[in-house]
Amino acid sequence: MNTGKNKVISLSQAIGRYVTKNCHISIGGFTISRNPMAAVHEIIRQKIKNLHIYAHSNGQGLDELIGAGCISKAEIAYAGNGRFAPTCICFKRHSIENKIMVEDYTNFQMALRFMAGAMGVPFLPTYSSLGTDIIKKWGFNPNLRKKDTKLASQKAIIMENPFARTDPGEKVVLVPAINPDVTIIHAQTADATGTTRMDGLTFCDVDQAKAARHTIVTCEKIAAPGELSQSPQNNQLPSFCVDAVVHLPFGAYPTACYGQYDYDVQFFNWYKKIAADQSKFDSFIKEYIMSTDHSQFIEKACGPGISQILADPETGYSNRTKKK
Amino acid sequence: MNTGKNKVISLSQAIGRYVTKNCHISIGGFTISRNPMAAVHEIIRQKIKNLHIYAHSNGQGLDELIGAGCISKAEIAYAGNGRFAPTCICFKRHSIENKIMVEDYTNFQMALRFMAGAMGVPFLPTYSSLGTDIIKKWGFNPNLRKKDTKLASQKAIIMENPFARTDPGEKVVLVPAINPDVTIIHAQTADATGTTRMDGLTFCDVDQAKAARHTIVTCEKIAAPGELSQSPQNNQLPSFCVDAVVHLPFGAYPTACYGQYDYDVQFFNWYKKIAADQSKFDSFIKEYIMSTDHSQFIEKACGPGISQILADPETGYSNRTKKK
Amino acid sequence: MNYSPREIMVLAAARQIKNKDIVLCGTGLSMLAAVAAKHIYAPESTIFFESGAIDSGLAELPLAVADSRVMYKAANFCSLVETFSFMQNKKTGTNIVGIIGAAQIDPYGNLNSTMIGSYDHTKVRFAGSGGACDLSCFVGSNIIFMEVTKQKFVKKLSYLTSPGWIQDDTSRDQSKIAAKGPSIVVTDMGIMGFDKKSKKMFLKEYYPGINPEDIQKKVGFDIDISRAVPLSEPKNGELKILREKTDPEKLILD
Amino acid sequence: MNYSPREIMVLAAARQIKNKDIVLCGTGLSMLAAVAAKHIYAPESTIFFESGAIDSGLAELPLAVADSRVMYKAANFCSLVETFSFMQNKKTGTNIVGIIGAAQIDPYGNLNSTMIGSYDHTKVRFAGSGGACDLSCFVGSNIIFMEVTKQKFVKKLSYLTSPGWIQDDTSRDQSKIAAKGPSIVVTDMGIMGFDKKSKKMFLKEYYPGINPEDIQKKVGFDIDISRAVPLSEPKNGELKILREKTDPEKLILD
Repeated sequence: MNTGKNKVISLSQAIGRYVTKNCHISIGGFTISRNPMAAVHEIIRQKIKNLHIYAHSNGQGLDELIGAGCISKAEIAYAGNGRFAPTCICFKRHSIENKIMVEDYTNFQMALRFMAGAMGVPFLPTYSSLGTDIIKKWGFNPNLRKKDTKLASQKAIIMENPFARTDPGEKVVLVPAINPDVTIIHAQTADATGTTRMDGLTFCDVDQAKAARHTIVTCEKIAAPGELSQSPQNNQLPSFCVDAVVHLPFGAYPTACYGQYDYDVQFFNWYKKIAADQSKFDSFIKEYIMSTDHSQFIEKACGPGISQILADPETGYSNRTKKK
Repeated sequence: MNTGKNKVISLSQAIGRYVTKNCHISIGGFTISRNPMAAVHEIIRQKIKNLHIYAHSNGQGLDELIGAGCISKAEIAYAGNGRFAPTCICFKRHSIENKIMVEDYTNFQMALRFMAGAMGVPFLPTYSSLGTDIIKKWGFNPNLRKKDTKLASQKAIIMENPFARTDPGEKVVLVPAINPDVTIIHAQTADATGTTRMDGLTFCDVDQAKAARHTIVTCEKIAAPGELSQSPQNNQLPSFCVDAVVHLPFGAYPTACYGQYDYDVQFFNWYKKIAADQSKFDSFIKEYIMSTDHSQFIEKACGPGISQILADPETGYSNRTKKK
Repeated sequence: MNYSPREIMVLAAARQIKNKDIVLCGTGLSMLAAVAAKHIYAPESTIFFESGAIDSGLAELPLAVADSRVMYKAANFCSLVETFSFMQNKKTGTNIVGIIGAAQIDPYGNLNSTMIGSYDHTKVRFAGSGGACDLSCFVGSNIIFMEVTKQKFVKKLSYLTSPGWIQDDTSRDQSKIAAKGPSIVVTDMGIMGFDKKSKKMFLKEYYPGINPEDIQKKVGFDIDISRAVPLSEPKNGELKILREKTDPEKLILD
Repeated sequence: MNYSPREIMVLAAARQIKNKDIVLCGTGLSMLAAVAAKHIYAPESTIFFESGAIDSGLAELPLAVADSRVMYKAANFCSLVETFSFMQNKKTGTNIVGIIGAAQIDPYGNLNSTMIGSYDHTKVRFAGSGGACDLSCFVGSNIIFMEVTKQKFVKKLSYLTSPGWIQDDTSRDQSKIAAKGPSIVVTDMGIMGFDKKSKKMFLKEYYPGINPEDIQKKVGFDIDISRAVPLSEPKNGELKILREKTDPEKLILD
């Protein structure tokens, strides 16, 4: 935990300091919205491998990390990108080719697991997944779980509700807490102390940040000291939950950042073809990521198209219908 | 659950319809802040008795309901009113005189119990209260809990963490869910459909409302249709969580309503003396509550003093220092 | 007025929605059905996106549940835990209706949206449960929304992601799943229900111009078509609203 | 410069706070201590009210933790669950220091803020745990803040609301309480610590003009005063800031 009052550092410093080989990580966002893509690209750039990722529905960030060979294990609920990829493309190929190990949960269960981590408890209960293969089939077998003490000792546990007035009581499923080594989220605004404000839906980002041992916030804008205290109800993370703040305009590109810019439809349509072929994907990584920094990447991948995706201040997205 | 689109009714209708004898209730707010006092007074006015109340730290609302003899059982974490009453005064006397049964929990535990109710699970885990009398001493004994099936079957249960890698594992405390028959909260704003916005701290109000079978929202202001959709991030309750909306300016008086008015120091200083003597308290109830409606109560209890407690729009409270 | 299989499918699902319903939907056709219901049959129903937006303005069609378009003029934003808690909570859960798709369905309405093969030797991989399993466990009478093909309607699933009626009328009880199983499968050829006793899928209604026996041929298990009745054509007014109000840019209907 | 017992007590507690600390405090003297610490000793410490406000502007002194005065210009608002989760969560919990009062304390620093008598025949009733038990379970090295009287410092509690060291150096472990016990008791006469081995309270420091034996006389159990050293007088600068910046209206100090 960084308790200093100026946490602003560069992207390469933040990733280099907190994301190391074999780390367990989680990233914020949901499918094509507010993934911390610049940070994802920096992980790829720094060639950090053998990462374990926890995700509910991280589309694009998850897929690029997998495609670039950074991920060895994934605990997920959903790997899709809406209309652009019913199933994330690299994820699909790497699953079939056994290049990643996958453990499946439901969206609620992953959300509860992050919340358990945030709350500091070892598990939370739910009725979800009783009678399904999500309970029965384990991606990480008991032996692996025994050896690797960073994994939860069991995928999930069915127990009887001890408060039930019937015997036998109803059953509940306990899902184990997640405490990632690092969580990276992309927010619209943060200040130098780490106080963070997201606009629009926050998904699971708040619990993911609280659950992690270290949290990196990349943001569109750094607020002046005290500025965020004008409306505390809109700030989701207190300073003491955040270890590093990185100023990164367009840090979620090509995914959307509500109120700032939209997802880039052209990029996603292009990515679909690239991702379907590993050699094309490798060239993409080499040319677009490894030989650029963040602003060069934006320039190369979007260029003047950036004006097309800027958000309309009224709606928070780039108005398709107005542009016709 | 009321799924209609116009839920605005009168205070007496709302209380008469949802709060009945023997009901299990909870009220929003915290000590001297945003208690639904007008609704509390209406419960007293309608002479609804033998209520079971769940509270974390409801100061004034709890104390008046107890003083007026409406409560038979209370599950609480804290009954105090800050500087005005380290221990709530009627609560103290009625406890000693065995007029109410009390079950003690911690603040976190009561908050978790409401959250469990909101989440639809039978319990939530915590490490709080291990080794204390909060676990060992039960206000409602096992026999009573067996007979009265509206009570939780046990006060709390200690279990071993089934995910622990040591044997025996660490212990956790499971606290049982609360699903009140009715929760009443006071908000700054709601619209006719029930969408509700609280300004300032929300305490446990959101979970209390979600956990209840019926929720009544009293509010300072009714918003126009669609108005609250201008900033969804500031709305805490969706319409389908709310059964009745009651328009009640000064509905939290004498407690504070952030951004609208402050708590009334003069009232609280006076109440301290009144509440210390049951016969004086009985006269207060008769004169100030039973023979008034809400606006007459405000007029009688505060009168022109109301201008003194109106909130400064900048700070959200009535500036003491400026008034000197 | 001509109409496409997608259009009649969307309208058939939309007709299932009632005014009191809170409709949990994904994007694509299932969202169109929810939006069409609001415009045509159930103006007081509430659309709730799994990503956490309630009663969104929907000035433009979103292309993913987390699209910024679901955030504009919503009534509420919820975290993921809050969203699914509304389903698990019985007070609100009883009014929620999910519209869910999947990669595969079996005769009891169980769904696979995870994978084909064995779990440690994946042959085909799909996106995973997302919220489908949660919805199927918490909410009674969901609407399942799928196109009829032999690959999709199968005798046995490789992976049971979301429970339907499992294997008979008592198995949800035995698995201690509180909510009821699915009520209906809306397809591009007709509507299937589940037999009250056996909980097996049967053909309830088929669209105009469709031969029930053709449905049987495209379903990979025996399906009772003896009780099936024809569904009438969509009305011009319904089609007009669907086309003009729910997807004027033809992003999904085409 | 003259000073009152309350003033030296507040300053003694304030001195315990370090820059990295997140101070969980109630209202009254414990809040003054937290505010004084920020003004004098630990400008980078963070004040966190149990009601959910973090780093409040505190333009005026609040009279209760839920006072609107804690909401003005706060950095964050938390729900109660979020607030206490920050304590239970080890990442944030290790930097939290609670300042807690109680109705009674025993030699091991266990606290009673619930009642006197037997639990079904209450003789005296207090407000209850509030967050004190939670803080005592989750957070190591809390500061306990109490005036010395025979009624308050007792051999045995009627009700153990908040665990101190329970009854020896192993009992927190045996009860599986992860965090350490309390570090210090700040009173109006001096500061008590807990013996490393026995975990019994001993007098560590006494204020100028106080006789350690007078403290023993006012404490309802044997307390080791042999190790006690005198504390120096508060500096004029400290008193000046305390009076002018933390409670200029003398709402609490008087």
